Amino acid sequence: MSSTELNALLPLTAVGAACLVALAGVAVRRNVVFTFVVTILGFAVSGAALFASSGAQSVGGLLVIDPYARFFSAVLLASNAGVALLAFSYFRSYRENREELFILLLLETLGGLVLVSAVHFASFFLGLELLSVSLYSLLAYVRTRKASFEAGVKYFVPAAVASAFLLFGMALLYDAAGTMDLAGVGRSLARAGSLPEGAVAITGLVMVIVAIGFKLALAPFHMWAADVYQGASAPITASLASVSKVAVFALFFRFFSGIDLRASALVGWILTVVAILSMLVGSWLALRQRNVKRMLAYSSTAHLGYLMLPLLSGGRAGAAAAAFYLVAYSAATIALFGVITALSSVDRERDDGAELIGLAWRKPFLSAVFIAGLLSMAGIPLTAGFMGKFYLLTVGVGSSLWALAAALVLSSGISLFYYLKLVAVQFSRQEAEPHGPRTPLAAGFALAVAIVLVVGLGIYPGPLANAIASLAL
Amino acid sequence: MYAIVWLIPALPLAGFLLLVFLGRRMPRAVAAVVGVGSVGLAALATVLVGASFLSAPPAGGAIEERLFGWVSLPSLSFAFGFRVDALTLTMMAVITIVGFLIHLYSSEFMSRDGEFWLFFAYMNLFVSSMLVLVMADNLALLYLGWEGVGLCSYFLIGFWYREPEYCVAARKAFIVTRIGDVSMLLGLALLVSSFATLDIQELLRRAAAGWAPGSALPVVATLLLLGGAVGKSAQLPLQVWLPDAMAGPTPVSALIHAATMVTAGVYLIARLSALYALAPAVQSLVAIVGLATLLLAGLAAIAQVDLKRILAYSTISQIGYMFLGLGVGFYSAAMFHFMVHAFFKALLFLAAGVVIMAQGEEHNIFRMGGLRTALPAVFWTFLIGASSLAALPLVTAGFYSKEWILWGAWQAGRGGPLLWLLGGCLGVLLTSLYSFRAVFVTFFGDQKIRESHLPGARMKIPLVILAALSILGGFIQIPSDIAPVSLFESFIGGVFPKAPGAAEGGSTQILLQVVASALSLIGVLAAYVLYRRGVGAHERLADSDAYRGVRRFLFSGLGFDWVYKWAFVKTFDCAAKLLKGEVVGRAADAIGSANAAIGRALGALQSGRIRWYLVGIALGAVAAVGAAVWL
Amino acid sequence: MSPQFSDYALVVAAVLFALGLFGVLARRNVVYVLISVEVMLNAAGLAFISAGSKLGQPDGQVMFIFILTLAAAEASVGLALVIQFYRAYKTLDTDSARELKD
Amino acid sequence: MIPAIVLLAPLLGGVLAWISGRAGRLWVRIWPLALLVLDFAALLAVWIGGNPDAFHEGAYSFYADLIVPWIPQIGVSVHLVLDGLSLVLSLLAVFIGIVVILVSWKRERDHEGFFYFNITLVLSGVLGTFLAVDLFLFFLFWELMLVPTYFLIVGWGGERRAPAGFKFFLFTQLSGLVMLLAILALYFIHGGSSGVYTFDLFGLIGTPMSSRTSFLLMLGFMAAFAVKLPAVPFHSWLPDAYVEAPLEATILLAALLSKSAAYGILRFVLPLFHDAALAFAPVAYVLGVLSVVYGAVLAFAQTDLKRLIAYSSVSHLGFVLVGIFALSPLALQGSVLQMVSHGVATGALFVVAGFMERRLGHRDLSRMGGLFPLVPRLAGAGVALALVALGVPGSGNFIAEVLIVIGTFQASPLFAVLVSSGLVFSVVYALWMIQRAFHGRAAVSGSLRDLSALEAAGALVMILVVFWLGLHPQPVFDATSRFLQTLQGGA
Repeated sequence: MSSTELNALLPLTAVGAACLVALAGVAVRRNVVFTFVVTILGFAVSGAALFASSGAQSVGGLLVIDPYARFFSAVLLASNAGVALLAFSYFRSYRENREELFILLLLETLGGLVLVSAVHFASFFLGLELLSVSLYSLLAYVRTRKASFEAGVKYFVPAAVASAFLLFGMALLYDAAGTMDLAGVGRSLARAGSLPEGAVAITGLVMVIVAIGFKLALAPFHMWAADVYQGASAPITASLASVSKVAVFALFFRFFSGIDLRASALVGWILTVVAILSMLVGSWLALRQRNVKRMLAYSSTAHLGYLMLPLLSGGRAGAAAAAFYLVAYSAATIALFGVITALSSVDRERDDGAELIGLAWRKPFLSAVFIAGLLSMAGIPLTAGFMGKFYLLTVGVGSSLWALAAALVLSSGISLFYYLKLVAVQFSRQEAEPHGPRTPLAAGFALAVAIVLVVGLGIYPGPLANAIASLAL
Repeated sequence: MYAIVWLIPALPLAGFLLLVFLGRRMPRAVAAVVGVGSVGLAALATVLVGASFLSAPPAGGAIEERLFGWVSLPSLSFAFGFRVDALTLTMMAVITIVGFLIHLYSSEFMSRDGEFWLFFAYMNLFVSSMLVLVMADNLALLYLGWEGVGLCSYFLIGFWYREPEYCVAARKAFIVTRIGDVSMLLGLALLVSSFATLDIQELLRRAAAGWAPGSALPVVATLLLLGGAVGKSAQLPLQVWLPDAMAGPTPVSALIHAATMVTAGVYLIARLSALYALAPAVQSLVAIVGLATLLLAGLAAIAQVDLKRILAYSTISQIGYMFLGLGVGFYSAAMFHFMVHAFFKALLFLAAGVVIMAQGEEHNIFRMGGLRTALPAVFWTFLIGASSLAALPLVTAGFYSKEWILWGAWQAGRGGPLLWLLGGCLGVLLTSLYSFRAVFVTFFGDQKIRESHLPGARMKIPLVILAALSILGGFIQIPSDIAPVSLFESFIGGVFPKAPGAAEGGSTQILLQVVASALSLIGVLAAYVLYRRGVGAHERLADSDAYRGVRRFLFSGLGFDWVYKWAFVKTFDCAAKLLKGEVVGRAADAIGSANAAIGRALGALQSGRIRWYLVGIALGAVAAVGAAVWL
Repeated sequence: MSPQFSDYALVVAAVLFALGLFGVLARRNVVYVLISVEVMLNAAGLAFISAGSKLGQPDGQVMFIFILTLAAAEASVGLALVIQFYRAYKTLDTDSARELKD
Repeated sequence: MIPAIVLLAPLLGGVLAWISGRAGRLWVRIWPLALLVLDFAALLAVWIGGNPDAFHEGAYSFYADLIVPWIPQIGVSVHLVLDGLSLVLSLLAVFIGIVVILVSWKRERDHEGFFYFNITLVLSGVLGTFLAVDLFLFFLFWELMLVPTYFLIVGWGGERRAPAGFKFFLFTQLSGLVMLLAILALYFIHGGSSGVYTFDLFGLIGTPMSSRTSFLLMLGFMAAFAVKLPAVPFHSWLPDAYVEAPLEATILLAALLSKSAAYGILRFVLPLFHDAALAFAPVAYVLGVLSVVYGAVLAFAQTDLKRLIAYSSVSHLGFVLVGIFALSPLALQGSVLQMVSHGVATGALFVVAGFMERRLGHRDLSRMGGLFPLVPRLAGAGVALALVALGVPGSGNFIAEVLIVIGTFQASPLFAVLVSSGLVFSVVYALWMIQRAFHGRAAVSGSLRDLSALEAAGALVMILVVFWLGLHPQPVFDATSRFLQTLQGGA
C-alpha cells in the first residue's frame, strides 16, 4: 500500500483507531467521559483527515476516496458527532455500562465510511454489515426498556433477511457480469438486455435493490421502520435515520450512476414505482401518528422516496441535488430527534406529540429548533429543506421526471398536515406540565449547530452549493 | 354670474359634511339653519345663474365649467366638469327651489326626531348628488350622481331604521334600482367601447356621425340606458320599489320619490335624446313602457287605501306620461310635465304629510274623513294639487302639460291615436278618479280622528307657494289654439331634436282637448258618485267576490311583487342557504378525509408482527423480480 | 448451449434461498427464524461459489468466507437477542413482540 | 439600495421588537412602527422625487434596480426593482402595516415581541413579492409570507385556529409548489434554448416555446395565484383563515396577501405568457365571475361578521381577476385601483369589525342590531365602509369597478354583463350587514364605549384614503401606467 493510499485512508483509520483506544480504555478502567472524548476526537481527527487527500484515490480496488466519498464522509461524521453529543446527554442517568455505546457508534460510523467509498461488492457488503451489526446492538442498547429491545429484534430479523437478499443478488450479478467491481457490473448491465444471462443479471440487480430498499425503508420494504424508530432511544434513532440512510443512499447512488438506465428501462420503472409508493405511503401513514418518532419514521420513507428523483436523473446535477438534500435531511433529523432527546432521558422517552404542547412558550429554544426542523422537512423557504427540495425538483424537471415531481408535490402537500400539526401544538396555550430540566450543554450545542445549519443553508446556500457542484462520479 | 355655478352643488355638499361630522353636537336650530340654508343658498345661486342665463345666454347655449381632472387615461378620460344648458337649468331650478321648500317644511316636520341632524345631512347630500347628476358634462360624473341619489334615497327611506320593515323597503329600493344602474353602466361601457369618450356632447356628436340610425349598436346602447332609466324612474318592469319607498318620512317622498330623483330617468333620456333618435325602435319602446306604466299604476292607485301609496302610484303613473312624451319625441313636453309634476306632486305629498301627522300617523284614508273643516289650508292646497294632477281643464298647470304630451302622442305615426286613446282617455279618467277618490274620502264625510299637531308657518308656506306654482306654472306654455304662449318651449326646445309632427293642429287639437277634459271631469264625477254621495254603490260592489278579487289584485300592484319574490328573492335565498354549507369547501375537506382514510387503511397493515413485515418485503421482492423477469 | 454445472448449482441455491425465506416467513420461533436466515445466507454463499467456479475466479470463494464471518457475527448478536427475548417475553414466539404497532 | 431598504426596514423593526420583547410593551410597538413610518416616508419620497425612468430593462423602466448575485451556481440573484406598480403596492403594504401596529397598540397579549416579529416578517415577505423580479426570489418571498402568517394564526388565533391555519398553509404551499415546477420548467426551457440558465424575469421574457408548453407553464403559475387570490373554487381556505386569525393577521391577509397574487399575475404571468394568457382569458373570466357571484351570495348567507367580510373579499377580487385578463387598458387600471382600494377598505372594515368584537364580545350578526345610536362613530365608520364595499360613488371601489366593467366590456361584453351582476349582489350583502349590525332595534342593553378619538381618527384616515382614491385616482394611474402599458404589447 502506497503512502498516498494510506493518506487517503486516514479518515477510516482515525475512526478505527478511536475505536481501539476506546476499547482499550474500557479494558483498563471504565470512564464514560474518556470514551466520549475519544469518540468525539476520533470524529474530529477523521474529519480533518478528509482534507489530507485530494482527487480520487483508489485503495486496493475496494475503496475509492474521491470528493464524493469525502463529502459524504463529512456528512456522516458530522451526523454521528451530533448523535454522540445527544447520546452523552441522554444517557447521563443510565445506570448500566455506557462506554460501549460510543464504541458501537464509532463502529457504525466506520461502516458508513466504508460504504460511501465502496466500489466493490466486497467492501459494499463489509461496510453494510459493519453498519448493521452495530445498529442491532445500539437499538437494543437500553436493556431496561422493553421497547428498545423490541426495536432491536424488529430491526435485526428483517435486516438479516435483507442481507441475504443482498448477497444472493450480488452473487447473481457476479455470475452474470463476471466481476464484483461496481463499475464493471454497471457496464455489463448495460448490455444485459441482449444477453441470455440478462434475466439473471436483472434479477440480481432487483434483489440488491430490495436489500437497499429495506435499509432505506422505501415502500413496500418500509414496514419495520416505524416500530424500530419508536422503540429505540431518541439519539440512536437519530443515527439510524441519518447516518445509515445517508451512507446506504450514497452507495446506492454511486452504484446506480454506473448503470445506464436507458439500457434497462425496467429497473427505472421499478424504482419509479417504488419512489412514488414511498412518497405517498410514507406520507399517508405518517398522517395519523401521535408519536413523533413514529411519524418521522414514515416521513423518512417519503423523503427517501423524494431522493429517487436525483437517483433516476443521475449525473452531476443529480449528485449535487442528492448531496444537498441529504445534508438538509440529516441536519433536520438531528435537530428533530435532538429536541426529543433533550426533552427525554433514558428513564422516560418523551416522544409523544402531546409532550410538545405549548413548547413554544415553555422552552423557546427547543421549540425553535424543532419548528425549524419540521419546516425544513416540509420544505419551507429559508430552511435547508426548501433548498434541498428545490434541487430535487430542479433535477426532476430537468430530466422530465414529471410523474415523480407530481408525486413529490402531492406528498409534500400531505406531509404538511403532520408537520404543521406538530408546529401548531407547540403554540397551544393549553397548560402542560412544566417538565424537564435545562437542556444539557452537549445536546444544546448539537442542537445549536443543527439549527444554524438548517436555517443557514436555507438563507445562504452558496458555500454548500459550491461544494457539491463538483461531486461528479 | 357663471363663476358661481360650482357653488350650487358644493353648498349642499358642504352642508352635508358639516352636519355629518358636527351635527350630532349641534343644537337643532343650528342644524336646521345649516341644512335648510345650504339648499336655500343653492337655490339663490341657481336663480342668479338662471337670470344671467336668460338675460345674456352663453355662447353655444351652455355654461361649461371644468373643476378638476378625475380620470385621465390614454383611452378614456373624464373630469369633474359641469355643463349647464336650458334643460339642466330647468332641472336645477326645480331641484333647488322645490328642494328648498321641502327642506323648509322638514325643519318643522322633523323637529321632534332624535336624529334631526342626520336627516338634513342625507337631504343635503341628496340635493348635491342630484345637482351633480343633472349638471355633469360626462356620463361618468352623471353616473356618480346617479348612484349618489340612489344611496341617499336608501338612507332616507330607511331613515327610521329602528323599524325592520322600513329597512326592508329601503333595501328593496336600493337593490331594484341598482339592477337598473348596472344596465346603465353596461350602456356606458358600450358607448366607451364604441367612441372612447364619456363626454356627453362629444358622445352625441360621434354617435350621430358614426352610427347609422336603426342599426344594432345604438339600439343595444339605448336599451341598456333605458334599463337604468326605468329603474330609477320606477317604470315597468322595475316599478315595484317605489310604493314601498313610502316608508320614508313624507318630505323625503315629496322630494326624492316624487319631484326629483325618480325623474332622473326622464332626464337621462332627454339628455341623450340625440342617441335615442338613432334608435327609433327603442324610442317607441320608451313610449310603450310609459303608456303601460301609466295605466298599470293608475289602476293600482285606485285600489290603495294608504294615502301615500296612492300618491306613489300616481307618481309612477305621471312619470309614465313623461316617458310617453319622450317616446313620441316631445321632449319639451315631457320636461314641462316634469316641472309641473314636481310642483303639484310635492304639494300633494307635503299636504298628505300634514294630514297624516294631524291624524296621529294614520295612513289609511278610510279611517280619516271630514278634514275639510279641521285643516282648511291643507284641504285647499291638496285640492289644487289633486286638480292639477287630474288635469282639470284650463285652470291647472297639469292640464297644459298633459295636453302637450297627448298631442304629441296623437301625432306619433301609425299607433298615435291608440296611444292617445289609452293614455289620454283612459289614463286621464283613471287619474282624476283616484285623485278625487283621495280628496273625497279624506276631506269629506265625518271626521273619525280628532286632529292634532296642526302645521305651523314653516309647513304652510311651502304648501301655499307650491299650490300657486301648480296653478301658475302651466301658463308659461299654452297650446296655440287656446293662447299663443310658448315660453317654456322657446327656452328649452333648442336642446332637443325638433319634435316630429305639427306644433299646432287646429280643430283636431281642439277636439282632442275637449274629449280629454271631459274625461277628467267625468273622473271627478265618478269619484264623487262612488266615494262621496253613493257610498252605498261602492259598498254594494264590494260585496261581490269578483270585485274583491280584482281589488286585491290591483291593491298588490298587479302582482309584480309576488312574481319577483318567487322568481328572484326566494331563488337567491335558496341559493344562499344551499351554498352556505360550502359545497366547494366540503370537496376539499373530502380529499383530506380520503387521505386520512388511506392512512388508516395502511396503518392496519402495521400490525407490529415481524413476520408480517417480512411478508411485505418478500412480496415486494417477488413483485419486483417478477416484473423484472416477465416484462 | 447446454446447461452447465454452474446453472444447476444456481438453481439449487435459488431453491435453498426460497426455502430459507419460507422458513423465515412461516416460523414463529425466533431460533427457527435465525436458522432459516442462515439457510438463506448459505444459499447466497453457494451462488457465489458456483459463479466463481464458472468464471474460474477465486473471488466467489472469498466472498463465501466473508459470508461465513458475517453469519457468525449475526448469529452471535442474534443469539444474544434471543436470550434477551426469552427473558423479556418468556417465550420464543416472534409475534409476542408487538407492543410497537400502529 | 432603495428596494433593499424598503424590504428590510420592517424586518429590522421586527427583530428589534423581538429583542426588546422583555424590555416592556412600549418598545415592542415603537420599533416596528418607527421603521414602518420611515419606510413609508422613503417610499413617498421616491414617489414624489424619484425618476421613474432612472433604470431600464428592455421595455420596462424603474425608479430603482438592485442586483446582487446570490446563488450564482444556478443563476439566482437578488434582483429587486421598484417601479410604479410595485411602489404603489408597497405603499399600500407599509400603510397597512402601520395600521396593524396601531390597531394592536392597546391590545395585551402573550409574547408580544415574537408577535410583532411575525407581523413585520409578513410585511417583508409581501414587500419582497412586490419587488422581486428574480423568479426564484419571488417564489421564496411568496412562500415566506406563509410561515409567519401561519404562526400568527396558530399562535394567537381563535378557537379553531389549528385546522384553519393548516388549511391556509396547505392550499398556498401546495399551489406554490406547482408554481415552482412551472418556474423550473421555464428555467430549463430557457437554459436549453439560449444556454443561459437564469431565474431573472427579464432574461426569461420572450423565451421561445410552443404554445402548448407556454399554456401549461402559465397554468402552473396561475395555480398559485388563483389559490392565494383566491378565486372560487380554490377559496375554501379563506373563510376559516380569515375568521380564526387574530385581527392583525386577518387585516394582513385580506389587505395584502391577496394582492400579492394579483400582482403576480400582472408582473409575471402576463409578460411571460402573453399569448397563453389571452387563450386562458375565458377561463379566468369564468373563475372571476364565479368568485364575484359565489362570494357575494355566501357573504349574504353569513352571520359571522368576519366571515361575511371574508366572502365579500372573494367577491371583490373576482373583479380584479376579470379585469386583469380583460387586458384592456381601462380594465387593467381598474384592477390595480381595485387592488389598492380594496386593500385599504377591507383592511379598514376588518379593523371596524375588530373594534366591534372587542366591545360586544362576539361578532355574531344575528345578535347585533341597533348599534347606530349606541356607538355613532363606530357605526358611522362601519356603515361608510360597508358602503364602500358595495361601491359607493366617490370611493375607490366605485371608480375601479366602473373601469373594470367598461374595460371588460371592450374585451368581452358577455362577461362584462356577468361580472357586473356582482354590483347588484354586493348591495344585497352590504345592506344586509348594515341593517343587521347598525340598524333595526337595539339588541344590546347597557352602554358600549364608542370609538376613542384616536380610533376614530384612524378609521377616518382610512376612509378618507378610500375616497381620495375614488375622487382623485390619477396619481395611481400615472404611477402604474408605464408598466401596464407594456402588458398590452401583443393586444
